[in-house]
Amino acid sequence: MAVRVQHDDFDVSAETEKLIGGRTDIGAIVTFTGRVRGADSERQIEALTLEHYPDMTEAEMARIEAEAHARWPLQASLLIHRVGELHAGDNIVLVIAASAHRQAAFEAAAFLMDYLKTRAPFWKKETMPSGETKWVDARAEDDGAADRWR
Amino acid sequence: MAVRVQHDDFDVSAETEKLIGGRTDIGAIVTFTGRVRGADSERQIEALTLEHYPDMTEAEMARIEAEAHARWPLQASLLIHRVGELHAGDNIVLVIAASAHRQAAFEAAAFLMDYLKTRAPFWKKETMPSGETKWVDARAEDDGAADRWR
Amino acid sequence: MDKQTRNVRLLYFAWLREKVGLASEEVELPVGIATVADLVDWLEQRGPQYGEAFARREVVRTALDKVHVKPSTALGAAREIAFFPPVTGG
Amino acid sequence: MDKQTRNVRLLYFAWLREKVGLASEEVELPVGIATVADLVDWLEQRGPQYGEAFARREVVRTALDKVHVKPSTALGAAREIAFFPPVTGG
Repeated sequence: MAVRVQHDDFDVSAETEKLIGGRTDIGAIVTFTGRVRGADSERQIEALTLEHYPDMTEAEMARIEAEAHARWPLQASLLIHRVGELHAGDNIVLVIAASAHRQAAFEAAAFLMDYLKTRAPFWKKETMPSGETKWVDARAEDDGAADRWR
Repeated sequence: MAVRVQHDDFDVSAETEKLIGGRTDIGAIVTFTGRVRGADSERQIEALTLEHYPDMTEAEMARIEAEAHARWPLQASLLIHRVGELHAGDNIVLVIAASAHRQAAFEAAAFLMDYLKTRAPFWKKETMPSGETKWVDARAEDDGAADRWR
Repeated sequence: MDKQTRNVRLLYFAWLREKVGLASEEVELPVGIATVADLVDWLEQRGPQYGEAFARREVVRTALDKVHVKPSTALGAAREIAFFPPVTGG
Repeated sequence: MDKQTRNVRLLYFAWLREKVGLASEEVELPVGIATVADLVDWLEQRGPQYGEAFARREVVRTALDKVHVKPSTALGAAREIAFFPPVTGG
């Protein structure tokens, strides 16, 4: 079990290896990587800046992770969230859930993301090509996704 | 979209990069890695040998992948299945599902695994420390998991 | 048209291969074999190894030209007919 | 015991920080402020920037000593009280 908040990028294979390399009790590893999407027909974006509440982010991520371990038989897990200025195509978040069987790993990874999205104190600000900035609105769908685990 | 059957190992980060490196239309990447579990209180195992039906495996994996793309808005996907003799801790299977948003990526990855497990013509044989071999029985749970997508 | 005999390739995998003692064989399909189930009935007459391979017939899976089918499926013009246990990959 | 005033640290994040114009401040909590909602009522009296920050009060989230709480939660002995918009990480 581990949580990290960092500006630096991460590598999925390297993090997986550090987390569970050499173990033979794991049959299923699910990873989720969230990335910054670039401009599309719905929005312009030059940069995405992630603000957070230092210390509370780690504390809340650890609570979310502990909740996942209480609900599913997980052998290992990892949550990494980046902060600072990011750009299109950059990684934002990594969740790894490892278990003996795949159902627990899939469900725990989805749960971790749903809870991260609705409980961990991070806020996204988009910078437009014009230099104008805009705080990203929370999505009602994310609350709905988190509610299904209650 | 790509499917591969190979004896060689794979690297999750390298495969992800090859699949979607440089793209900025992807917000969510889910990977599933299946590994050989070692001996535990329930079973002894020295090696796991994967037999398959050449040509049909690729054809069936491509059909399963096409079905996932018909059901979810996927930007990219990859299925790799290893064959031959493997040992505890070795990778067996990799599924990658990439989409704009996480729900499609999570659901598609789970679907791909459920269908791979119940439709792709691979068979596992366990070799015990004694040298004795045993074909692995299909699990009723896997049929149940696949049935939920009907 | 169905009155002609024809050759098909049969494949066996995993424990079916071990029980039959063959990975594949070419057989001349007799007249009157319409479905997968008919073919299995006929194979069982060919020797005890087939009887043993198909003893738990309900678990044996079949593919015609690399596509999953049911026991009731007509063989049609299939050239390659594969028998195997429930799959256990992934 | 609750008759004494005490100092607490207030934190503001994202657009709440921008509207209040401060990332954090130490305030002397007056007697009679029992809950998060009481504190917000009192803050709104302190200037138009607070009024604007808490105008859509139903969307503002609060944490006491780094734990999510509701508006009805008692402040208790909390030393650090943070206000922020709904989170948008992940």
